[in-house]
Order: sequence, then structure tokens, then C-alpha cells
Amino acid sequence: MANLNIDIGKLHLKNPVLTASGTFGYGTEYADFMDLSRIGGVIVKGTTLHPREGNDYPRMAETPSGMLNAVGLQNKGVDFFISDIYPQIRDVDTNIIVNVSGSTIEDYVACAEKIGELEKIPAIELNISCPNVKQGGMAFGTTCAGASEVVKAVRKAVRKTLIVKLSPNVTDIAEIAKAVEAEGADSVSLINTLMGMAINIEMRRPVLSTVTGGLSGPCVKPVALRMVYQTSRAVKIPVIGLGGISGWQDAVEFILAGATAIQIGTYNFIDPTVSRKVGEGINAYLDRNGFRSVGELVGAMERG
Amino acid sequence: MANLNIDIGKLHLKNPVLTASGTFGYGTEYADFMDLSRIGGVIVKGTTLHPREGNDYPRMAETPSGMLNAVGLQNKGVDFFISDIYPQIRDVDTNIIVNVSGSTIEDYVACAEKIGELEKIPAIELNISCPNVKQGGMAFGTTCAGASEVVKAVRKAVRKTLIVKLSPNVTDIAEIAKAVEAEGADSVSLINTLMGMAINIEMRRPVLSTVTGGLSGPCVKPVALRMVYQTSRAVKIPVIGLGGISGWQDAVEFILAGATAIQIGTYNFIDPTVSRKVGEGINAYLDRNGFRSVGELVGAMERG
Amino acid sequence: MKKYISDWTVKENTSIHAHYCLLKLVSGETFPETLPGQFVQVRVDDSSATFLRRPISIHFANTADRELWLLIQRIGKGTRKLSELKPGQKLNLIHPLGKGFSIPDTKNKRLLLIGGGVGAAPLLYLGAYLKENGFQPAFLLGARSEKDLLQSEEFGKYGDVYLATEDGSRGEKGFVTAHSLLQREKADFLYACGPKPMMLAVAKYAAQQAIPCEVSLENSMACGIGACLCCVEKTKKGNVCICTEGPVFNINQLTWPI
Amino acid sequence: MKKYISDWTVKENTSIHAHYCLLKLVSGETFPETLPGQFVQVRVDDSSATFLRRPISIHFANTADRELWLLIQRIGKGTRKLSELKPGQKLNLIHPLGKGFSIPDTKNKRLLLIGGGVGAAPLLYLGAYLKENGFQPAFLLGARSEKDLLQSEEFGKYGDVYLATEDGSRGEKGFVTAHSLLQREKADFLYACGPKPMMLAVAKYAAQQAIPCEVSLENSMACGIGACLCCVEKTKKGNVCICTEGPVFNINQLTWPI
Repeated sequence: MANLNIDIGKLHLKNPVLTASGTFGYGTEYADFMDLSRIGGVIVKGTTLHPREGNDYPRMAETPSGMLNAVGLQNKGVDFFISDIYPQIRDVDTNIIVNVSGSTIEDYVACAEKIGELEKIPAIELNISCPNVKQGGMAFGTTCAGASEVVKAVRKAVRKTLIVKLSPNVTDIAEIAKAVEAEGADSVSLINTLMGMAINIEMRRPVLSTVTGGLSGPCVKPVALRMVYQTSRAVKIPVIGLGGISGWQDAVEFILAGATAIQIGTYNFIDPTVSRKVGEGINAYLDRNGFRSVGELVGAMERG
Repeated sequence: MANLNIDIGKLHLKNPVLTASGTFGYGTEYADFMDLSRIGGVIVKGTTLHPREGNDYPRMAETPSGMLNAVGLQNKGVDFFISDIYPQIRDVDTNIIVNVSGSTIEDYVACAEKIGELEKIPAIELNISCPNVKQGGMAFGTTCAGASEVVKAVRKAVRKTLIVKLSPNVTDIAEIAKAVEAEGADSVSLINTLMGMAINIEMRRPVLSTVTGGLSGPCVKPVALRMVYQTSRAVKIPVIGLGGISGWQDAVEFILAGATAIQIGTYNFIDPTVSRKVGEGINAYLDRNGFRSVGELVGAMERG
Repeated sequence: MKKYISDWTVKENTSIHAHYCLLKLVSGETFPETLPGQFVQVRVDDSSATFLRRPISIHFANTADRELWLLIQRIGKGTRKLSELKPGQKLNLIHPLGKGFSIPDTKNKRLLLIGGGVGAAPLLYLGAYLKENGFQPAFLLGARSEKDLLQSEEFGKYGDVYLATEDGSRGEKGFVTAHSLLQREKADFLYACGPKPMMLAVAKYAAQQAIPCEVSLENSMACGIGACLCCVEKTKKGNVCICTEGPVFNINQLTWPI
Repeated sequence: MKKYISDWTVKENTSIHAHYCLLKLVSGETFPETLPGQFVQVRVDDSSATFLRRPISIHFANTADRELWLLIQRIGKGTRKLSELKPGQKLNLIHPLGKGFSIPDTKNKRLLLIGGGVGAAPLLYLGAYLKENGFQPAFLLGARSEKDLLQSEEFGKYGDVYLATEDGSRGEKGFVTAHSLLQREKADFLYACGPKPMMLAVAKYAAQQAIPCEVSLENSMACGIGACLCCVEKTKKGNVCICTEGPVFNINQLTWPI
């Protein structure tokens, strides 16, 4: 049994497997299928200062080895989270991390401050990369200046571990990562969804109500892996890798590319127990190959 | 039988189906399987001023619903093309378009000038987006200034129809398209491959000799479709769509998204006759839905 | 209700006319309590065109024999592959999902179950469940033609069956919502499942006649357990997931133009 | 040689020990001329993990019966699916691909065909072809253990067979390249196919002994017809596609460290 512990800033993970925001609800949705204490943490879905109804239906399109979504940050707002959700999940024996989103810097800061006061939430994931909301996070996440600005403001407001979730819809993701590192982010997570589209050729209109949406699933894995590789070599803070992970083999690829921890997203929909299996698979791989800890595997490639 | 004719600048296509550079050799490789006169044109593989050996093996990795390649523009140079290849293909009854690549503006111009003198080559596709060559085209293709500079120089040197192939590895592909339109490009083709990576977890090293490579196949279709949609609304010149087309349904999606013509790439490897079938499928779709010409279908979506 | 992921075994897979099949599955493990109107999420396989699970309504559930029936229309790659399953093969399900139809408090109500095409599927188990609980349900089933009227004999086991086809090949000619039964008799409660335009027509009739009415929706979804938030329906309470708050809704909850 | 894309029908699919199978296919259309050492590109199906065709060497070709044999090791998803094919099922092939082994001009040459594991596959058809053309080939086959020595009786139909296994479970113990035959007799021409280290060892032996030698390479490829330029081998003429210039090369053409 290898040592699977990993630290991300002040956040201590019992293993490097997290579930990605927007794909695992508040964790409770999956409690029938698996013991949540078996994974390193749950990143609960995107929370905003005010309640949001999200986008109109249809919000989903299946694509080759993946899917598009255009949920648009539907949530009942941070106050509802604190009053109604937090009490239900605060005592789950894993790290509960809240993904915070917004349309203005003030909203980001106000929402993050409220989450920052919750004792049992050890970290915040700042979403500056949601492609499905007008004036949403992606406006911040696609320039260094925008990313710096929002991270600087939130960093001032919260002392908890701050993870910044980056958009892949940029020319140079490593530059954005360096910019948020410079403003005090403890970690970056990548990739959020790639912006994509699907068209219904019989109706002759876009499948999604929003025309474009975010692409996720195994189809994006090669792009995600490349970005994790580039970013982990550009920054000193730990990188959390995600994008198309469907099994432990994919997770090992991300860790070898330089990810300190990984998130499982879309594949939770196909196999609700995949996150537990990935943790077990990483452990077995480490044992089989003589690694004493998962930390030894991070970026441990022969060349490149 | 609908009218499938389409014009791209001065280039006249009998139907909107082209084969993508680097996936169809010089056309002759496919002559055993299909009659090349059945498609609108063949874009022959990337040609450079000087011969290039390309990258080391391995150059390929299979990925979910796609593949990575890192060929690196292996070709025997433009003079060999003119002396040895051109005579073999000049009389094929379809448009033979040459994809021109380079590392410096001078090389691009010199290569394009030589191709420009060939009577039976009606158009040049300028590749400013190859991700697999150091100081290769992608350096030009990821900034508006770089793209403008190379297109301006080549435009001065050649009078033939000039198609510029764009990189998807950018924050805003429509901006790049506008920049090359302003310099006199007759058309843009998109998308070239997305930069990706794969890792062999047993060897613990990148699968490709070049570490990263270009992702293509059905997995990229949603991204390509979105970029074609965005670009076709930003420029007045015709857009040629490609990225993951594996059948006529995909081609119709691209045309509805705003593409005037389409290219078939990676799927030629799986079904060498796919390009002929796509043309037939588009025709049947037009007939079934009461369109008299493929031109009527371009961008013909109800909303968005 | 606790949800399970488990492999089921194909017991029978019978083609019905050209486009449908009846898939009978047997549970290898426990057979959880299953309510009429609930659905399952089926893992077809790992082909590139069938990445996500397919939500399929429960056609019939037999707790004693641990059998679950799915009635499937071959419309895409996923359903075609399901139709090709052979006895003995395994199928992975997440089960049971969603909230079912409501069951009236008093037994002497006239209950009419209106189905359109393959959409009638969940009404078989609803009818059987109602009969077993002392009700006398009646079925009004419509389809494009005789070949799309499915399982009408099976429905007959649990109540009177009235039929309509658009081409008149069986039962009354015309849409199910134009069937003379609806003019002749007024039910106390309507349940409807079928294509959206048909359910909308039933909902309008119900609203006009002031009959309580439940409909079962089929929005596209990814997870089936309330995590992805893709399958939302606009209700008077805002956007809600049909996989957890539905798929059955009282028409009063919806914002349909009725 | 003209290449064809066509559907073939599975005639037999026999498991061999735990990890191999012998797939016999029958052509529905014409059976094109097929040379020893050529290969086919097999379309497995459309699963997300088997997007590309699989290049597989031709184990045996029987023009009279229009039969093509493929010897397959289950190593990934694609080969596993091939091993599960049932008689009567169809398989789409691009065929024939590449250049084959060269056939000597004079009949009295001592020809030794050296195979390692499943890599020995193309040597069966080569041996049969040589025998039919008046040569007397001999086979030297090596593998990890007895269970990985494939088709040795079949090889015996066309010439003497010498065996070696790494664990000594059959034939001489040790690598095929350490077999005593190579010390005892000097062949006039060597053909080798197997894992790269084994072929490298054969090539070194051949170079040392000044015996002409051809090897068959297995670089990963996408198209199989010289379009994708992925399967290149560095030769003295530069990078060349093994799918069109090979898969068989004389070791003199290569830049191997021999």
C-alpha cells in the first residue's frame, strides 16, 4: 500500500482523486453508490452570490466520446448553500471544496467570503472559465489581466486554500497559470470544458439552447493532458489535472504529465463509482511499479 | 439532383467535398478505392521550399474517437513536387490544391511562388497552423500580427486563389480570420489539429517522439463546428470547414454552421471512400429537404 | 429510495414489428422496490456514439420473478444495440430512478391511462400496479398505425383498452386525443405518456375538463441522478431536473401553454 | 498491386491457448493476388478505443478456397474484439498492403525462416509459398514458453521445424537466436519476424555471418496506404513508410545498430 497522501496548499488529501464541480452534485447524490470517504475530496457544484436559474433546455448534446453541456451555473445561491446544503454535508469524511463562480469581481469576492467562513470547507475552487454564461467567468479566464484581477481580489478576501480553475479556450494556458500564481493562488485546476457546438440537421438548428456549450469526456483528454504538461512545467504551485479521465490509467497519465491531484468529471455520469475505482487503481499501479508514494509519480517521465 | 457547385474565390468546385492535406497523400494513394473525379478537390500534403525528413518515429497515438500525429511536414520539397509529382496528378479530373508550409516568410513566399506557376494547380492552401514543427507555421497562426504578415507576403507573390488554414489553438479564431481576410486571403479553412498529448504509462514517457502532437478525428468535431460558426459570422470570405467529419451528416452540420465547403481528414484512413460517400449524402439530403443548391444550405439555421 | 448499479441478465429479447423490441431482464442481485413511472439508466456499451447511458422507462416490473421489462424503439445507435442483445448477455443498469405516478387515495375513481406509441411503455406497469391495488384502470392507446400499437393484449390484462391509429389501421382513426371515449366519458384522473404534442393535447383537454392529469417527460439527460442538471423542465418553481423531480409531473406544476 | 476494401466473412475463429486466436476469413468477392509478408488493415468496429484500423500480417492465404488466415494475440481492445468474432460475422479489410518478402532466384538455397512468438505469423505463408515454388524452407521458431509457440504443426507441413522456448518447456531452452541450429548450419538467406530485440539479434548474426537477411517491421500506423506518414522507419534513404516500402526490409536498408 503506497502512500497516497497529497497536499495542495493547506489542503490535505488522503488520496489524489477529487470529483469535478458540476458532475457530482453535492456528493449526496452519489452516496447510494459509494462511500464518499474513499476519495480525496468532492468539489461541489458552481455556487454564485445570487440564485441562478441557468440556461433553457436543451442543455446537453452527446458527441463522439463526450458530451456538450450548457447548464449555465444553475444554483440556489451561496446563502441557500450555507443554510440548506452545508449542514447536510459538513460531516462527510472527505474534503468538501466549493466551486465559486460569478459575473463581477464584487460577486466573486462576496461569494468567496461567505464560503470562507465555513469551518468544514477547507478550500475554494475559483471558476474563471465557465463557457456557458454571458459575462461569465470565461471573460476573466481568457486573459492574463482578467485572471489576475479576479484572483487578486479573492485572494485578499479568503485565507483558505485557493484553487483557480482555468479555461482551455486560450492560446497559452501556462501564461494564465503564471499570472494567477503571481497573485497568490495555491493551485490551478485544468481543464474546464472546451467550447463546442452541435447541430440538429433535421431541425436545422443548434442542439443547445445557448448555441455553444462546454465539451467534456474522453474526447478532450489529449488536449487536457498537453495543457497539464505545459502548465506544470511553467508554475511552482501544484496543478490539478482533469479532462476526460475514465479510469486509473488516465489518472496515471495526468500525474505523469505533472498533475499533483486529479479530478473526475463527466465519467461520474457513466459509472458513479469510477472515482473510488480510480483511487484503487492508482494505488495498485504504484505498488506494482515500486513507488512508495503518489508524490514520487508526479511528473516522473523519462524524457520530454 | 441538387446543384452542388460552389466557388471559393476563383476556384470552382463541382461539389463542396475536399480531402484534407496530409490525409490523402497526392490523391494517387486512393485511386484504387475511388474515382477522384467524384469529389470537389484534393488538397495534397504539406509542401515546403526545402525537403524535410519530418519527426522521428513514433509519430502516432490512437485516442478516444481520434488520433494524435506528429509527422512534422515530411516531404521532398517543392522542386521534387514539381518535377516528380505534378506530372502524375496534373490531369486528374478534380481540383488539385497544394498545401504550402514554411518556417520563415521567405520560405513561404518562395514555395508559394513556385506552386503559383503551375498551370493545373488552381489554389494554394497556406498552412499557418502546423503544431508539429519547431518554428513552424503555428508561430504565425496564433497571433493576428503573425498571420497578417505571412499572408500579406504570400498574397503579393501569388494570384491564385489563396486559402489560409487556421490553428484552433487560439483564444479567438475569428480575430485571426479577420486579420488574414484583411490581407487578401480568398478563404480560410479550419480547423487544423488541436495540440494534444498521450503518455505510455508502462514506459512512463510520451507516446510521440515530439511529446505533443496534433489531435484530429471525430473527437474534435464539436470544437471545429463552434469555430466554423464563429468565424463564418465574422468574415465575408468563404469558410472551409473541417475537423472530425466522418459522414455526410457531419458535413451537413458544418455547412449549416456556415461552411461553404468542407474537408475530410482523418476519416480517410478508416474509410478510404468516405469523401465520395459524403458528396452523395449531401446531395441526397438536399433533395430530401427541397434545397435546389448546396449554396442555399450554407448557414441556413433557424436561429442562433 | 436507494438506487443500485448492477448487471442484469437478458432473459428474452423479442422483436415487435420492424422498429421495436421487448427486452426482459432478470436481476442477479436484489430486486429493489420499483414504482410505476420510474426509469433506469442503461449502459449500452463503449462505442463512440453511445458514450452516455440511455434513460429508459420501466415497462413492467415483476418483483416475484425479479424481472424488469423495457420496451424499446430502435431510433439510434444505442437502441439498435439494445435490440440486438441476446439471452444470457449482461446489461448494466442504474435503478430505480425518478419519482413515479401518484396513486389516488380512493378506489372508486375512474382512471384513464393515455399512451402514444412507444411512450405508452410505463403505463403497463402503472395499470398492473393500479389493478393490484384495487383500482380499475382503462387504457387509451394511440399510434401512427397498427404496427406501432404495442402490447395491446398485455394492457388488456389490467383493464379495458381503447385504441386509435392515425391511419385507421386499428381502432378509431385519428389522434388518440380525438378518440370518442374522451367525449363519452369523463375520467376522474388522467395519466399520459407519449410524444410531447400528444401530451400537450391531453393536458389541454384535462385543463378544459378540470380533470387532474399527470404526464411523464422524456428530456435528454446525462446522469439520471440529479447531478448534471441537463434534463431540466421549466416549472412554476423554476428549472427542475426531471430525473429527480419527475419524470412524472402534474400538469399544474408545468408552464406548458394549456 | 491493386488494393481492395471489402467485407470478409468469418469462417472459423479458434482460440489457441489463453492469449491467441486463429481467424479464418473467406472473401465474398474476388481474392486478389497476395504475397507473403503483406498485411491487411482490419476495421474492428466503432468503439471509442478502436477508432483506427488494425494492421495485421497475413498468416496464410489460400487462393483456391479464397481463404485468408490471421493469427492474433489478444493484447488490447481491438484484438480482443477480433478474438470474439463468430463464424458468419463480417469483417472489413483493406487488402493486400505493403511489399512482401523477396523470393530467391535459384532454388538450391538454404532458406531459414526465424519467428518469435506471434510474430512468426507471416512466415507460415512465406514457407508455403516457397515450398510451392520449389524451395525447401526450414523454420526456427522461438517463444517465451510452449503456450506461446503457435502453429508449429502447421509450419511442419512446409519444412523442418526447430523450436526454442525461453523457459525450456519445448525445444531448446533459451532465445531463438541462441539455438544450436545457427551454430551448426549456415543458411544462405534469413527471414525474420518477431519482437524488435529478437530481430535485432538475428540481424546482428546475419551481418556477422554475411548472410542476406530480411526482417518484417510492425511500426504503429494509421492509414496503411502511405498517406498518413506515421509508420516511418529510418532507413539509409531517410524516413520511409513501412506500409508501402515495407513492412519487409533487407537489413542493409536499415540504420539499425548491427
